[in-house]
Amino acid sequence: MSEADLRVTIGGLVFKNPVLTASGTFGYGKEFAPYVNLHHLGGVVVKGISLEPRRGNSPPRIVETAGGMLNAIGLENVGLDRFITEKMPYLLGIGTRVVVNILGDSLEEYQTLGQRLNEVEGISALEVNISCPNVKKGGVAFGTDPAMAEAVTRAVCAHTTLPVIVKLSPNVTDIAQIARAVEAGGAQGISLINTLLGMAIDVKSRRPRLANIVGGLSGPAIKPIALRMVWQVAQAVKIPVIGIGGITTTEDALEFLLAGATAIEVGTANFVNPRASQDIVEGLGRYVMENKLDGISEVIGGLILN
Amino acid sequence: MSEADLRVTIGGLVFKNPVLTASGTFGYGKEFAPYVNLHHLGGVVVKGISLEPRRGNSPPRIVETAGGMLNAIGLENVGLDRFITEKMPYLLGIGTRVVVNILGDSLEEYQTLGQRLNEVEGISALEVNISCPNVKKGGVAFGTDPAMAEAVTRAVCAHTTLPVIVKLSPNVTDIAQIARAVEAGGAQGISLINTLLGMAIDVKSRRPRLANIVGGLSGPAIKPIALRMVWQVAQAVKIPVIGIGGITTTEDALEFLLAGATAIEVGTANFVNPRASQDIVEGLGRYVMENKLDGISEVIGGLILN
Amino acid sequence: MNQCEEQAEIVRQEQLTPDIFRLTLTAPQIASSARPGQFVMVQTTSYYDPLLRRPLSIHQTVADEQVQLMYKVVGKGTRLLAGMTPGQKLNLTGPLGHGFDLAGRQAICLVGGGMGIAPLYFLAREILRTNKPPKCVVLLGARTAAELGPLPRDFMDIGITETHLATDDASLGHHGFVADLLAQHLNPDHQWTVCTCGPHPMMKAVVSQCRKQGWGCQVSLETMMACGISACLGCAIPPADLSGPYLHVCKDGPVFKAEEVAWL
Amino acid sequence: MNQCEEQAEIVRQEQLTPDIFRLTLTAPQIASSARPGQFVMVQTTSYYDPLLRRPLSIHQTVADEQVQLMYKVVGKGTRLLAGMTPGQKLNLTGPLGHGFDLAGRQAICLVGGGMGIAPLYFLAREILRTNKPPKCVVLLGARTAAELGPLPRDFMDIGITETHLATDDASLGHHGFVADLLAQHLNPDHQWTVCTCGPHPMMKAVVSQCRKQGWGCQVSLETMMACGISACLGCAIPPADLSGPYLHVCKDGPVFKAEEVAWL
Ligand SMILES: Cc1cc2nc3c(=O)[nH]c(=O)nc-3n(C[C@H](O)[C@H](O)[C@H](O)COP(=O)(O)OP(=O)(O)OC[C@H]3O[C@@H](n4cnc5c(N)ncnc54)[C@H](O)[C@@H]3O)c2cc1C
Ligand SMILES: Cc1cc2nc3c(=O)[nH]c(=O)nc-3n(C[C@H](O)[C@H](O)[C@H](O)COP(=O)(O)OP(=O)(O)OC[C@H]3O[C@@H](n4cnc5c(N)ncnc54)[C@H](O)[C@@H]3O)c2cc1C
Ligand SMILES: Cc1cc2nc3c(=O)[nH]c(=O)nc-3n(C[C@H](O)[C@H](O)[C@H](O)COP(=O)(O)O)c2cc1C
Ligand SMILES: Cc1cc2nc3c(=O)[nH]c(=O)nc-3n(C[C@H](O)[C@H](O)[C@H](O)COP(=O)(O)O)c2cc1C
Ligand code: FES
Ligand code: FES
Repeated sequence: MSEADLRVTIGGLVFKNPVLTASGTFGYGKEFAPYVNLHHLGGVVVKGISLEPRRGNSPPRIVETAGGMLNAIGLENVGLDRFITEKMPYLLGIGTRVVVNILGDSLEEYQTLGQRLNEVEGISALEVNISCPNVKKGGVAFGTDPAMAEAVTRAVCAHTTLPVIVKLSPNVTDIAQIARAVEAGGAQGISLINTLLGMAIDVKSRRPRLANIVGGLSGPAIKPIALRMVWQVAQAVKIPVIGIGGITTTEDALEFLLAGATAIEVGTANFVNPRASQDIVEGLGRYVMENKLDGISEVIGGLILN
Repeated sequence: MSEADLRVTIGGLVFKNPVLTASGTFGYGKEFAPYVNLHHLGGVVVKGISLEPRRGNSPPRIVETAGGMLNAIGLENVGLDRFITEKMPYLLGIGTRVVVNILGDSLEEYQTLGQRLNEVEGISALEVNISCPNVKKGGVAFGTDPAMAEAVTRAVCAHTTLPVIVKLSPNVTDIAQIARAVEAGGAQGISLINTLLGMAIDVKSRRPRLANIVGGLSGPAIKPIALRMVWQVAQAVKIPVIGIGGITTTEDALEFLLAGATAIEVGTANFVNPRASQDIVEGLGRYVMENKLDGISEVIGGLILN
Repeated sequence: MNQCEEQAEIVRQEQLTPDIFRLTLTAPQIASSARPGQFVMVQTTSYYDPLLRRPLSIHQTVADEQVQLMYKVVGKGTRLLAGMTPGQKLNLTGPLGHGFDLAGRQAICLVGGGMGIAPLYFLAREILRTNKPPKCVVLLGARTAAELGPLPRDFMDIGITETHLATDDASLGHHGFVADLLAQHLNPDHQWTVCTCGPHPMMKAVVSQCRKQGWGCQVSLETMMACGISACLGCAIPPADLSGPYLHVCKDGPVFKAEEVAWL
Repeated sequence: MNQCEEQAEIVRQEQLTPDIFRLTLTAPQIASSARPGQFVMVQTTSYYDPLLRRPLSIHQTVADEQVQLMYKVVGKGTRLLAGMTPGQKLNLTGPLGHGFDLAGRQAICLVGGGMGIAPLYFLAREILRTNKPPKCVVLLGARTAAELGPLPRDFMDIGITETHLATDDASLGHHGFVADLLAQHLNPDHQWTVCTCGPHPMMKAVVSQCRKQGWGCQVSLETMMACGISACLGCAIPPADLSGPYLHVCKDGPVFKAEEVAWL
């Protein structure tokens, strides 16, 4: 075989490689077309979509921190209708799997999103954001309580035939417990982590640096926490896990795969190096060839303990 | 007045300034004598002490991460007896307040530590570590459950007349809830955060980089999370809060004070710049003078929201 | 879509004032498609601190080959830039955003304050090259003469004879705000198009005068940016209609018509 | 307690091989109190990545004024060091740990592999200066000749005539392990003191031979270090008695008697 076999399977779907892009860090795909051959990626996860368009939070919305950044975008998005009419046509032609990240304020909204997107051509899977810490009524409650997390999973699964990946919040005491609840609710995959709740203060003005006061921490700074949680969740559930959090290099991706992730998502790194996702696809290919592996699946869960 | 008034009060004790050193990052004080005028500091918090000496975890115990480090020291310490006979004599002469960090595997151990240290001359306060994630039987259970956190606080308070500061674990869903429990248990102060549970994998060997598999993340990387939690806790309780997590510069310290901390502890920064704690004392002094404040207490909780 | 990522080699690093530098880079792809008002995102280090790229306006392109940036050292990223030397490589993405729109204008006035002058030089050169307008006035402001460094001369050298200056400390030109110069130097009989870039209060004052006079005004805005390519939605600013959807500086700007944005 | 923090100015940066460098710094406080086998913690950047200081052995002190470090570029920190130029400042803490103990020794043999040779040069010079032992043999090993660079010559130049070499690829000296040279060059009739620093397997082989011969052996060990000053307890290694309290390389070492530590 002259090319590395990077295929992985999640929810019955074969992804050509385990490298996806994280919601909210890759726009609707098109923004990265000048930098990345989108069809080289395993998949694109689009910015979180709600039923109605959202304005998002007041600026300032972002601030850099040591090895990371805080964001309080507040889930600004074009809403379901415009997503379908304005964004999907382009996504249909990118030559890789499209995963739609969804968010809602109520079980009903999640249900409706599952139902409506079920009928849209070109969508491979849904990623259910139960974790975004930015919107007061939103994700937090669902993502931090096992019963609610299970309920929202069940609600979406009941209304769609698409594979459902549930994306977890790291702001919890016991991530494995939430993961098991979501698995019980019928999820076909689990992705984690979303951002960690953080804060920064401008000493000169004595004000928070984000208008929203708090925001979500992402980037290399959080990688150790994300990796630990992915490892815990991979041991706790049988469904595939997608690792997210600070992944910037091929080595980072391999760490998550070794810890038990079937795939990974590249987030903040896209801002630093817009080619990051493609670089990692190529790096994994080289790794498989150099180590004479049958395929990348040999790496998954390959952590040696003792 | 020609010198800045940096005094703060915790548990009825006046500290000459709000800059302490974090447990486990400053040895038993003496190690930093070549670099810092110890009597310039607000206080020294010593490495966590248990009833019996502890060997700690197998090496490797530390690994650097982006903007931070993971440690799995495993609470290695000389034990109570040797602490009293070998370490206290030096600490008696350092000219600043000595806070003893304690840890135990059971309520009884915490009680005994409180009782025994009560009789030792030269100790200003106890800091109760209910949060260290490194030892399996240890802190985790106490620090992540409000009822247990309250119980251990009550146990220590009942057996000592020293002011009791309880140090919280950040690996929880609702830090304010734990803080309120600890306040209800009788704590005279709360310090936070201890380290965040993390992990790192060596891709070449496919093994965890720490023999203990997981370890505690500290350093600038965690500062945004720590600051958010300190802000939440300062709003949730009436007792003084001590901010910890990634504090490296005077600006960092001011952020925590503005968020509501009465004092701060410098941790990992001591490794990077052994003079960090003293530099911050001097920086706060300049800040008070330059801004013509009556004292540093004017800064505490001075965050402006709107 | 002419955006690209380019590994640009540093040709020259000039220190114009104690904290203002001009960096010349070989970046033919960006140089050949950049328009005045556009910017690049510069990766200042291969380490993780500082993590994000830094937005810098294109100060000038040279012969479709080189890109010039002018920057002030204000923090970590710009300090790293200032330490770089010819021969080193810098990763740029660009050209980004959309620039000034000058199709068919007659009387043009450029108003720059501090580092806001950076993109105006590129604009002035383009104007002279393409529009040859009957009038082109440049008004430059700074806190003190030293901050302007060689800039006033640069504008005059390319043929902007009407270059007027203002400094807060009277060390050069008018003693006071650069916005004051509008009334002094722009003949109200003309229908001016004013292009401005600089500190927010300065631009606000310029916009307010243009509104009074009924002149067209284009403003180049700054915000914190994580991506620069419309992916993070971090660079939101409120629209003139305060309740409408946010504008995004990296995509809808950085140059806006003054009437599109809120002036709070 | 002679430890201190010193803002050291770079005097010279020499590239000995493609990835091995020698850095000379003005650091009089450290230079005047350092002993062979001690190390410094070097702050490689003022940014937060890489965050921690890096431990490097003292390769040589010059006239109680300068400190020389020899290092191999293996990662982020050493890469930053290699980019530094004379005139720049580097923050050092040191001298740290305790070094080799050579009081009253007769026949001394130094065995170095790879970068482990760095501290041995300081040691060799000290031996010649103070002990003037009847015998002093130096055995140096590396994967290939290029890795040794000018080191063999450096030892011979100071008067260690008995300098023997081994390379894994036979490009210089003995074809094989440096530990093999012990049997070849050390007369078993003498009571040797062997001081060794290098890769773990090499030191293990040296220790095993010394044990067989009943020779004293001192080893210089490496671990990950956060503080270097006995505060973090990160640099633990198991003691010979596996169940006893851990030893700490930065304080109890980096030089240990071979029989103090476990050889797993
Ligand atoms: C479209 C655009 C074009 C720009 N063009 C130029 C230019 O040509 N020349 C030039 O010198 N500068 C320009 N800037 C500003 C420049 O991006 C910042 O000065 C730079 O990013 C600061 O980086 P730093 O790491 O040195 O400072 P940091 O350490 O990041 O910050 C130092 C201080 O500057 C503030 N700051 C940082 N970034 C920004 C920002 N984007 N907007 C407002 N405040 C900020 C921080 O809050 C902090 O107080 C431009 C900004 C934008 C958005
Ligand atoms: C007491 C002591 C003295 C030393 N003296 C010298 C010397 O004189 N010359 C020299 O070249 N090197 C010496 N070293 C090793 C040197 O400290 C490391 O090579 C250096 O810290 C690597 O930093 P880096 O940022 O370049 O690499 P990193 O990016 O941190 O790491 C690169 C690789 O090296 C490994 N590594 C990093 N630090 C260490 C360490 N301390 N021990 C073992 N493996 C490590 C990492 O796990 C990684 O695989 C010494 C180490 C110690 C403890
Ligand atoms: C600017 C920004 C916007 C984000 N928006 C979303 C979102 O809409 N939905 C979501 O599930 N996660 C969102 N995230 C979280 C990321 O998808 C990812 O989980 C997180 O950033 C951690 O990964 P990273 O460290 O690689 O960035 C966003 C992150 C950032 C930085
Ligand atoms: C090497 C190391 C050892 C530590 N040991 C202890 C300890 O014994 N007891 C304790 O309560 N906290 C301990 N901590 C946690 C610190 O006191 C502090 O809470 C944490 O590191 C966060 O602060 P920082 O980011 O400033 O380091 C340790 C931290 C480090 C890095
Ligand atoms: S900077 Fe990311 S969308 Fe504008
Ligand atoms: S390196 Fe910190 S105790 Fe040795």
